[in-house]
Amino acid sequence: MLKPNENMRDHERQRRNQKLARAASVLGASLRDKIVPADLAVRLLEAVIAPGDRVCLEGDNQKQADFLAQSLIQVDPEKVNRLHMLQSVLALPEHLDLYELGIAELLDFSFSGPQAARLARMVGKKQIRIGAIHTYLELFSRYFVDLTPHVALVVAQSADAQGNLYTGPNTEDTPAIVEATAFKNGIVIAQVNELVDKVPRVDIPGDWVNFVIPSPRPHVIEPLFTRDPAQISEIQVLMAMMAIKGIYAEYGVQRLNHGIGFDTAAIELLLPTYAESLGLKGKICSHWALNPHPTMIPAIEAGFVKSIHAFGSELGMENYIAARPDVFFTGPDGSMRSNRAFSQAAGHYACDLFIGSTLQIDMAGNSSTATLDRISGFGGAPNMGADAGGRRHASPAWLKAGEQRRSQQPGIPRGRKLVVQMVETFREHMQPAFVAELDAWKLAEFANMPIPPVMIYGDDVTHILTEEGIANLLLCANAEEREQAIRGVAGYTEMGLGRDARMVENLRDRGVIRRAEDMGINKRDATRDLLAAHSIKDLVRASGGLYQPPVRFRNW
Amino acid sequence: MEWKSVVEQLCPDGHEVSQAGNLIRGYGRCGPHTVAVIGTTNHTEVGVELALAMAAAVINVIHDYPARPIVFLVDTSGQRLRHRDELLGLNGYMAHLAKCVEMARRRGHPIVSLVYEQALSGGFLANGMMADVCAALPEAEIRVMGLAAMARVTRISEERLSELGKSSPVFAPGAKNYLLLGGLDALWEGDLSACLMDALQSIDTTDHRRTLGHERGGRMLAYPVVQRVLASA
Amino acid sequence: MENLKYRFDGGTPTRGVTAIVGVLGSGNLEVLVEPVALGGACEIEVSTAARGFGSIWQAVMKDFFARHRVGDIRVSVNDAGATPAIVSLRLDQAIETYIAQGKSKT
Amino acid sequence: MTHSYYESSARARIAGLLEPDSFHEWLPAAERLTSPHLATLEQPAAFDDGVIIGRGSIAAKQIFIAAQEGGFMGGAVGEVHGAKLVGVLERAVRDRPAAVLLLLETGGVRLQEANAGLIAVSEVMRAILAARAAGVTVIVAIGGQYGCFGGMGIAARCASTIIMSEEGRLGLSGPEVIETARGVEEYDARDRAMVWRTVGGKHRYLLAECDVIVADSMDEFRHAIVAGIDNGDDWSLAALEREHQLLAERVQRFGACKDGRDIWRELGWADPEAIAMPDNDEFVAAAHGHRAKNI
Repeated sequence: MLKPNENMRDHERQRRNQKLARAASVLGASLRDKIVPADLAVRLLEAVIAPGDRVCLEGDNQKQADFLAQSLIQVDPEKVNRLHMLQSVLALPEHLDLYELGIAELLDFSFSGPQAARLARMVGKKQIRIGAIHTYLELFSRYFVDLTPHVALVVAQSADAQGNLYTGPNTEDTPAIVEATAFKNGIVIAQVNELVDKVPRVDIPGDWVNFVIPSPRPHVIEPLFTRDPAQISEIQVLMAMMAIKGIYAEYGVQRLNHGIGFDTAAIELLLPTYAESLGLKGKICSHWALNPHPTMIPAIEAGFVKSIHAFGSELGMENYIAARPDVFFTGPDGSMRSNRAFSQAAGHYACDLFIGSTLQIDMAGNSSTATLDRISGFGGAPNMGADAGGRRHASPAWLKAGEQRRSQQPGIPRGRKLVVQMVETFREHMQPAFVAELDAWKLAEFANMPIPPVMIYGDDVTHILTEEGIANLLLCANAEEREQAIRGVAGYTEMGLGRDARMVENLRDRGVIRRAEDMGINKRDATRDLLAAHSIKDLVRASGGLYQPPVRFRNW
Repeated sequence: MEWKSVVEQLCPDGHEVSQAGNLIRGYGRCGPHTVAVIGTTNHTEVGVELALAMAAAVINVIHDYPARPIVFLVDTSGQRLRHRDELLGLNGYMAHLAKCVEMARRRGHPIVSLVYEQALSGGFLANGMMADVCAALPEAEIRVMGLAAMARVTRISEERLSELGKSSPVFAPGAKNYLLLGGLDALWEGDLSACLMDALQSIDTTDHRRTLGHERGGRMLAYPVVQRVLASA
Repeated sequence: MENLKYRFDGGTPTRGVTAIVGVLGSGNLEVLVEPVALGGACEIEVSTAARGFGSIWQAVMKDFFARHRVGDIRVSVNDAGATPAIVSLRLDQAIETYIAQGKSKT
Repeated sequence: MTHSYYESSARARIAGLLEPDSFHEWLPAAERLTSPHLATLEQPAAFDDGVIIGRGSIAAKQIFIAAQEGGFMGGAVGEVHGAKLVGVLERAVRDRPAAVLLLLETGGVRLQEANAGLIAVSEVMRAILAARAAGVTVIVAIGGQYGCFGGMGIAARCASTIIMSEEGRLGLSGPEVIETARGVEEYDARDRAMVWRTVGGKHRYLLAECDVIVADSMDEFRHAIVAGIDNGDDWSLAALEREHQLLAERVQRFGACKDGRDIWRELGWADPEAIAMPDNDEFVAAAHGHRAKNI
């Protein structure tokens, strides 16, 4: 006689076994070991996905399980419907076609970059229901709590007949997804670019994988982190100088994460020149949680960098990474092993500083990339750009920031992560970066969100850096000072023009606001000549010819 | 108009002009003059082969017929828009043709061109626009690019461009506008051979187009600007 | 297109040689500085592709004059949507070039 | 100040190439010779209409110079812009400088001044040839971001000598124009590597469409310009006939090639892929004997 709880346990397992039996009968002799021919992909999906299933479709801001996405939209909505989709990133049109076709109805996700506008339109027309918008770490975490996938559709570079997967340098989200699915009665299907006798290394063990489909085309992958040095402006050089001298050197920042914009690319390219000239080599920027930005090559070659752990890889950087196993995490095959979940955790807990750009900052220091007509989500920035309340180990930068905080708000000694927002006061087309109210409020109202989608909360931000200077919010005694400190670097935006000039001068006297000249930086020195590379080609040369940029970035 | 009928009207005293592909080549007699005829037809695009063939024709005239006038008959939809022609350096072939025309001029060949059908930008620069006298039939179409394409590139609406075209010859296509701007010496109507003989009487080997544009009120700055450069310290 | 004019009185007459700085390209501007007897005033003319930013230009120019307090000069600006940061940078470069050229010529 | 030619403005190029303080500008910005047609279209008009002209000295030789500013409307030629170029060239016929130096960076005809722009480009072509016929050496340098295209690509090839950097591009129809007209299968303008294999400095040098290739630095350009002045010009029927022969051979030899790499292979490069990366000196050395003949 079975006990009731054992009955429940068996239910899930039986359900999976029924699905696998259905798949076996549909595929018949076409199934060899775990290999399913591409032309049977749709039938396989119909066999293993039941109405209402939670389906995780892999895809992030770089690699995409695009063939499986294209197959999923071809299933018969009579058989497969009401799906609850789990996705790190909505990147492909198919990801939203699912809802128009009546295949899926509910979505939990993290980031939607390229589909943000269409997603907003579909939410407006009630064609799609959003469960929640997460950070990457939150979404991965929920896979292990209440959003465990019934079926995971993942992507890898190659596989063998036993289903061992090789992801190459773009391992990214795959381990987190597969682990949650495979160990909780789920089914894992992988699309691969090629079948091999023996994978170069096992990134996902074969007994965690149920089916492998050789894709007719290599999966889509985006070079998201390549910034052409030719496009860095002299204003960005000036801001980078302030970041290095006014923050990195000031706190002795050794462990950090950078955003992906041109502002931070400028910092990377100033390390072997400007930072070196200040004698900072070895004193700052040794350890990174970072994608392999091509603009890091000169700093790596100059001996600035001791280690980089990456969320994902970057197209064209493969050979360079393989040649620098002293810096990057690489496998026995020579290629990098990335892991988004671990790198996000590293960025949150092991880094002393996050610096990145944003679209809008309000007078409390809250920042958001939300605009009215786009639901773009969060990605990883909120976890990078947040003080890690659970952190206990100390470092000089962390302690100094904590000390500065306690100078204004006494409390028990503890440290503080440095969270820096780096923005020009106006973006292109004269869009102000400083606003009275974030567009996030209106978006929340429009999309019926419980709270406005704030990327980084004001109380997590320690510094705001603009071309006008640095506001150190740690040193502000109260909300009023904080607001004036922000206005004091908000330039000619309406918020900046509305400053209390006397109070701003007082804050400057106290070092809460620092201008370039206060840091001993001559604005005339802020020229592109300071950049360690002026073009993509310079980066290739710095890499000794190992970096092979995608054709769209080349001019030779 | 068909090139044959144009040639017959230009050279009523007989001609030996033939077509090979889209190239027209030969000579004709017009009153006291024997003129070399070189041209294109079928609104052809000018690619490397055609530019080279026209250049060969010019060099041939220079060699074999000293001082013989050259008449270019222009009908082209522009330079050939092919990757392959760009790969081979189409601009170099066009420039070569222009150099041959200039060499002919310097060696005493009067150069006349007649746009009898269509003339577009790149295809026109290297021959027709190199002439001492550049003329067009009144119905000929001359332009840089179509109004729609121009609207797209300049981000100015087509309506606004055609509106502007009414008050200024700069914006809109058309032979009349090129006349006003000095880009054409004359529109030829009626007795074409008389027009040609007239042109051959009044050859001026200096580039007088900015003067014409100024006199005709279509291009008021080119002339004075050049004068000011010449007069600067 | 929008044309804006500003005049600041009470500057120090500043000798120099006509200077031009910058390029009228997207997100950029060109600044021309010329010596003109204006009784110590500084006159500024702006021609900009972006409409509706008069108050920002006013503030940028006021700060520019406060920084340099130059008189007897005319500043002419052609703008293609530059941000205030770029505008301020170019204005400073233009004045510095104007003064430096004046010194090298005397 | 940057030493990169590519990154410099037109004014910075003049300052970087000529002897210090030797440049005397004609019709400078203060003259406000702006385009009336842009004013009609309510578009901002540069004080110098995007081209700077004047005289100066280089290696103790008096030359005339014109520099197009690619940042302003892509260096496109309008009525005033073109007339300034023509003025320099005609003045050279009268005053006989050691050379006229044209620093070209242009997309060709300024479409906002369509008809006037086309005639202006034609006038520049004729003025270049008239100057050469009168014995004035005309040197063209191409190494800016916007390349040298359209009718000005033809005008450039009317000069005595062309100096390019690898970053420079020279052609007639730009990639976007061909892609728009014929589709992405004909010419993928986003494939920048392919674009450079078609119109970039190294390909143009191997094809002998430019005479000299230099690294992207003011010093290198200056040295090549001085050498160009010393070499002078050969405006003769014989030279023209040699050019004709070489151009005819080019069509025969490479007419069926689909890609720059096919041409390079035909020129004897064992590994055409290896052409992109070497620096300029290495490339020029390797190109010896593997380059189309120059007149």
